[in-house]
Amino acid sequence: MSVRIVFLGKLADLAGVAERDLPAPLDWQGLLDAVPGPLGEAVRSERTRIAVNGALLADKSALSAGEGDEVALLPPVSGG
Amino acid sequence: MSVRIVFLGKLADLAGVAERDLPAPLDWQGLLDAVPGPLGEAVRSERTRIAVNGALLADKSALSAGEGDEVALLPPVSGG
Amino acid sequence: MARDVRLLAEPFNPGQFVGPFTNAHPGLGGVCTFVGEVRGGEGQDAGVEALELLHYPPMTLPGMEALADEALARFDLMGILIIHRTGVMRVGEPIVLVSAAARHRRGAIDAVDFTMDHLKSDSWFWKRERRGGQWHWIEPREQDHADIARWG
Amino acid sequence: MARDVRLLAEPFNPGQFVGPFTNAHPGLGGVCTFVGEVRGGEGQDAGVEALELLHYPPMTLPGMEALADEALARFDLMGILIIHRTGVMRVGEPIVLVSAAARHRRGAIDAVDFTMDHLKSDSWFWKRERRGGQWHWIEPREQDHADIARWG
Repeated sequence: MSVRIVFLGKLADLAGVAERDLPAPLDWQGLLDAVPGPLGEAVRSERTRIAVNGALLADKSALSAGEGDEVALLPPVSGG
Repeated sequence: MSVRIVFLGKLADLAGVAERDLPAPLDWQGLLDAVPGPLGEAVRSERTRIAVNGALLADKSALSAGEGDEVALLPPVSGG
Repeated sequence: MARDVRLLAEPFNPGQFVGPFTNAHPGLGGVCTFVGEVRGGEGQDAGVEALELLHYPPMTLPGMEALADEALARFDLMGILIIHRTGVMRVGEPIVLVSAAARHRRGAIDAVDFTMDHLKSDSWFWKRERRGGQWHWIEPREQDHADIARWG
Repeated sequence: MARDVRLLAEPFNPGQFVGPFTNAHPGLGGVCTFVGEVRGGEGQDAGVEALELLHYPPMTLPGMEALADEALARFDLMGILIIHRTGVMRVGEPIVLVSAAARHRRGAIDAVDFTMDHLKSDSWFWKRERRGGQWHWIEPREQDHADIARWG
């Protein structure tokens, strides 16, 4: 079992994949360690939100995901 | 030849007819003389407008219709 | 086809007009449409059996055409469609349809809002409704003046 | 049927949804509908070959349903219909449809305006467009924030 990371929008381009599994448990520092370079910068951006199992985190640095959780990395939506 | 008077909306009920011919030429006093009672009151009301051949009069007391003209008496529209 | 304004004496299906209107404006970003129907069933509308809309041909359609031109000048539109019924209608029948096509949604939505307010308050229609077999004229509403005042 | 919210992965014909939605609300006074299409042809849209809309299933549809509930609570509606495309679309294809049915036109028009502003700015969709065979992500626009701010 592990944590499923889902990259949305252009984050998927930066990651080179749409999804990736990381070992559980996973916290904010663990996530950053797993996404170096431009992808890491995009994840750190204050405009990128994080949701766990479909629920937005108010403070993404409080990320705490366990086995079987799905962590979505959400860049700004495109608007209209 | 004469002037055709067209009664719109509830003015047609008050007049008992939708249209009526009056002798030409016709001015404001001539029109009032031809529409006594409640119909006359409605025609005098500041909310009733008059058009000659489809063109609204800014001042209905300036009515001056000749042979073949059509004079429309327009009560307030019903709105929405 | 920038302007299409019609008075119809018979029932109509809004989709028959909105589809071709949309297709006539390739490259558009959006179409906003309002369809008004004869309301029935509740409160002040309970017991309405029919509605009759009377118009004055020398002025009603020309007035609607002038309103369409005003909307085209005021908003950034590709086209506008205005259809209004006349005659006797039953509850549930469409009375009025306004569609505006534009490259951006704000213009289309605002144009429909503007045109409906002015159609309702400024156009040469007189309405009466039948209740219990009797026809009653519908008087102007204060709300109509407030609606028009929104547009300055 | 007060709320009907759908994500569609295939092209749709707006009339197929608006007709039944209208008929499902007897007694209504009006229906306002906005249909947004993939814009093409001019200015910044020249050369667009296709648009792709990506979504995130655990959040996109639930977010649209919450928006529909907010519109129902805020305006005096009988019902609301929201349809949004996902996937690859070509110029001229409908992307989004919002219909609101109400007893009075103001509520229907305002609800469509509100819902479109929030769908565009707040919903979980990511767009990219293809020009010259290359896909480009579409960034948020300042205008979207201004649109949302209108609703206080």
